[in-house]
Amino acid sequence: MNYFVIVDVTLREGIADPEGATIERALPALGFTGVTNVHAAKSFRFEVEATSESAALEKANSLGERLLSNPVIENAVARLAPGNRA
Amino acid sequence: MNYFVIVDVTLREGIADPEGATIERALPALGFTGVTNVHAAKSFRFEVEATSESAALEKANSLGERLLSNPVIENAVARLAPGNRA
Amino acid sequence: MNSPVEPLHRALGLTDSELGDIRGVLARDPNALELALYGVMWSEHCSYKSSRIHLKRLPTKAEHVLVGPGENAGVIDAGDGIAVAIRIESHNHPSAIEPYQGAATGVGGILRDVFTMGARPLVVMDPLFFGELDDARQRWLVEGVVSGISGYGNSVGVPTVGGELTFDTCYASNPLVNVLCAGALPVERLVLGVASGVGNLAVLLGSTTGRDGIGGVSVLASAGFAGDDGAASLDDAKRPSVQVGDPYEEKRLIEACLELLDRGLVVGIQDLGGAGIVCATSETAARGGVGMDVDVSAIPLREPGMAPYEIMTSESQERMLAIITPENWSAVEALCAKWEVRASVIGRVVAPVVLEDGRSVGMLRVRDGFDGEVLAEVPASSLADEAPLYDRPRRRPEDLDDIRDDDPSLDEPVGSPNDDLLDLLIDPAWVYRQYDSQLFLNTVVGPGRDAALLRLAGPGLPASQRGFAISTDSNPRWCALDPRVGIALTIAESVANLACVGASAKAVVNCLNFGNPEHPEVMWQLSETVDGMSEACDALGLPVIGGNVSLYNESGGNDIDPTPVVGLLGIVDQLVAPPPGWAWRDGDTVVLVGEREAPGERTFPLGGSRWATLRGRRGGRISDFDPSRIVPVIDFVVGEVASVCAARASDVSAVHDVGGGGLAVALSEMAASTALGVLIEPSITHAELFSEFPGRFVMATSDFEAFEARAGSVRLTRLGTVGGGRLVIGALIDLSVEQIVTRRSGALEAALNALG
Amino acid sequence: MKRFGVVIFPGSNCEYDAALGVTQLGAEAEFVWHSDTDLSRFDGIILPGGFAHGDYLRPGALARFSPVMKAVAHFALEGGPVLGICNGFQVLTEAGLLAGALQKNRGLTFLSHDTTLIVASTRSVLTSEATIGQELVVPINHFSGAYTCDDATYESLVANEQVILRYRDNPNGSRGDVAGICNETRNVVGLMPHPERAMSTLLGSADGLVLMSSFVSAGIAVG
Ligand SMILES: Nc1ncnc2c1ncn2[C@@H]1O[C@H](COP(=O)(O)OP(=O)(O)O)[C@@H](O)[C@H]1O
Ligand SMILES: [Mg+2]
Repeated sequence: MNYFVIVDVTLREGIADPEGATIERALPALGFTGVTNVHAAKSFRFEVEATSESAALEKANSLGERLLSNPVIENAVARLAPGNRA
Repeated sequence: MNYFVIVDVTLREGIADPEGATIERALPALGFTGVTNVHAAKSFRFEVEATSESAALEKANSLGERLLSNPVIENAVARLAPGNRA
Repeated sequence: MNSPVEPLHRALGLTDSELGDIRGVLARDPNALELALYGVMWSEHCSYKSSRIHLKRLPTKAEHVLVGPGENAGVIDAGDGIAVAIRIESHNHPSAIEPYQGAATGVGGILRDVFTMGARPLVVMDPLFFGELDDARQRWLVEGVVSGISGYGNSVGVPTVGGELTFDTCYASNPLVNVLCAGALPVERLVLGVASGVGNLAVLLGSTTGRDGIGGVSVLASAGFAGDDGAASLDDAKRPSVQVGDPYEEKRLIEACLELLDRGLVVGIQDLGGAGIVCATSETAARGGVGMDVDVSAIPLREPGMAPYEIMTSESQERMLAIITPENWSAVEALCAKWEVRASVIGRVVAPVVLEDGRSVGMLRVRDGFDGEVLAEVPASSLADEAPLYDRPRRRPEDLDDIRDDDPSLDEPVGSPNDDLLDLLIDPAWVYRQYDSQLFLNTVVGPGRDAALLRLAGPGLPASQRGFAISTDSNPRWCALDPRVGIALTIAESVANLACVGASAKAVVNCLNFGNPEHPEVMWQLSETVDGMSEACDALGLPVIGGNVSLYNESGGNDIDPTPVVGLLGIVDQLVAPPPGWAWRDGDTVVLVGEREAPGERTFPLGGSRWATLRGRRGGRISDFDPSRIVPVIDFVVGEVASVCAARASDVSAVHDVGGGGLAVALSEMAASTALGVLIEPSITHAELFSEFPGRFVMATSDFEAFEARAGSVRLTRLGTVGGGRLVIGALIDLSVEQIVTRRSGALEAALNALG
Repeated sequence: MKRFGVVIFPGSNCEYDAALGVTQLGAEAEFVWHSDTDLSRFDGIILPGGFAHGDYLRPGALARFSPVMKAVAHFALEGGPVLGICNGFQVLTEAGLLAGALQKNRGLTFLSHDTTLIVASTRSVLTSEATIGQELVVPINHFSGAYTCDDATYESLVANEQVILRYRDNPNGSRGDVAGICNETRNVVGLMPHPERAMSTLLGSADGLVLMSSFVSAGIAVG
């Protein structure tokens, strides 16, 4: 069966996030106040063939760790797509 | 009050996604089979000051459309961070 | 919307009379698919229907021209068995909608034009035009466009070595993004986009075909923006036309195509640009006088459920069409597999059909399966070459005389010339720092100087000591006041730019960016421009070997100023040492080379100058074009600089042409590049400080007597001696070099970071 | 004559430049397609600049899985000199042959300009002929060149003299101004600047010669 999963790749604690910082700096000029702590992240959405939800998540987590993230600076966590749809 | 929100920026339907396609093409060689329909997306996580959840989401959605995405090729949708935490 | 249903042909951008022409060609009513094919192929963008009768007047011949206009790129013989291909194109409207992708796909498109000819793309240049930066949307456009060019060009691996950067309110709703590419090839590898050999196969290489860019040429490129805020309020219906570029696919496509050509595996090759498959198949068939059967079901799709008209007209990027013999198919397939490039047989070359009247006509047939149903059948040449040509009404703008009479040349200087000069200084480094300008180890002079200069070398080329130089130039301020003389002066300035790096000009390509051709004033500007370009090219002995026309650059009914952009290609015979550059040395004599005064009514015209425009004075007169005064000066400068490039001993330490901003800006730029100032001795008037007209150079020499002796009858004016930390010009200018450097290097970033 | 392998991944684009850098110094250069697995004929390996696999996902992330990378790892383990320039440096960090990671530049733009490098250690195959403190003008051309690593890694790099080149004026936000590093055995080196683009005064600078020449001299066959 096919499961739709999402792997979120975020920067590890303590690793600089120039993209988030740049956006945060630009906000006041664009009239956005009260927005802080901005972090940029990536996510990957795909369909995975597996026999169960947990097998699908396991496969996605392994893909996340081995390929989709660089463990030196990033964390990867898989979740099922809401409603199991793309 | 501060809410933790996530804005997911995905490519619109029908817009080419060379990154997703390239990753998908590479997978079999890495030993990952049964993974299809790969799409790359971005997400932005931040804290927003607002009087209610819905006001926070509205603010985040507006930021998503005006700054974090180009609506011509991308969709931006805000959601509350799980557990309302960063 | 509930307006009465629009007839299909009009929805496709065809007029009622064009529908009549199509009926005449086919001797029947076209079906919907056929109409769609004509809709894109007869669009202004593809057919040049408003401009073609004018473009015919351009001089295109010279002994060294191997391929002139009409092919994907112009090609000249550069010597030593090496040919250089060059082309320039616009990607204006797509960039207004999605600046990153619009600019990126502009780069991708122009590269394909060049490697289609068998040339390896070696350089890109990017003339850019935006509104003033005091507006957030303009800054978004600039950042998007520049990062799009950077993102695509760097990744695909072609250095971007120069361009132009113009800010003017007339582009606020309609920015211009032009992209030039030049490449080189061994002369014998030259190939043309021709289909021949009945039974040969048409192979589609590269990306899958999706719905992106459908109708791009007819919907986006061949109509203006209706709202006066340009693309900002563009209706959603036009938006699916945005294409996304994939430089990685393009890089593999370049390598695969060049290897196919090297190994002699293709008969002809053609890029897919505007109007996609229909354009490539009908053009190659028309050039070869043959027919072509295209199987829509054989085209690899990215999305399910695409209709034949979508497949035939999609502008999905990174695709090429190769014509090959059936025997070579397996070799082609294997080569493409190595580069991970998709290859599919989508068409067959077929014999022309002989009509009752004895004429033979190559038909483009769209079929569902090679032996399946014929979905469309039209003469290939009727699509490619036989769009109706329009001689649209032309009218000289009625207010032009009044505008010209409002001449700032005679204005009393107001305020402080020091401040004016500082306001004119801008270093585009923020732009070109984002471009890899050095790839292939050829770049001797990169962006930021008068012209780019490169070694004529590259993978697969015969050895040579030659160099090639490129300059892109435009001056919409001049052209608004007098399009005919304005473009002639622009070309002269471009030749002067090449001279600064020791190159003699060999060929011109142009991109004619104009407003709505249905406005008679715009057609007058276009026609005048073509005449001015012809006059200048004749006088300077330059062939025009290619170009592109971009019309409908308007929004809310307002046309942009006429913006013809030229790209000039020059050759240096021996390039073994770098040219002098701008860095003069302490104690050198600074000389103005060339006539001090402009020919014509005004000695020091300020009409169309950057100084006047900055003060909101947009009227006035520009200099006359007098090649007899310019040519000897340029010849002298080319000789002096080429001698340095050949590593011969020389007393010349610096050279720079007097361009935008006039003499004051030229001197400031030179001072900034060495941190050494100069005290200018002759008395210089306010108008002479800022007046702009070509044919003048600032040079520095360590031996003025020797320099003077070589100059012969070329007029020299001793300006002063290099030294100290200030630029002082009479009572008008007194600035520290430090101040000049700071203002110049920070101007663009300061404007881009401006709040609001 | 020494022979160097220049690895080409699809999307590499500085392979000719790297090869010219080697041949200019009298050695031979041969292109190695990324699917090759035998590097035994070479005295050294260069991973050139460019955008392997389009830099999609992350620079170097897909390239490190190419078959040739197993052979590169083996070559390195046997003591063979391996040089990663720009994208090649990114590939080596992704492959775990060098420590740390390269992030997007601080200013979030591609940067293409000359930088001044300061030689921080001469104990590497890239810097053996230079002198400590020597200043070299070498261009950078990258988007993701900000060197990053955790504190422990950084401290051990410094303690072991594995930081070989630093920027004088940090252009991209690299930790500790790091421009280039080597592995513990000093035969694998990576740097973001392009020494092969600084080997001729005609093109602006010849300061990269000392680096490329160190590397070429270090070449040894790894049987
Ligand atoms: N968009 C751009 N991209 C790359 N280089 C640019 C761009 N705009 C300007 N430059 C470079 O900056 C320098 C100055 O440009 P310009 O003012 O047009 O010079 P000139 O007046 O001599 O023609 C040139 O070397 C040009 O190539
Ligand atoms: Mg110019």
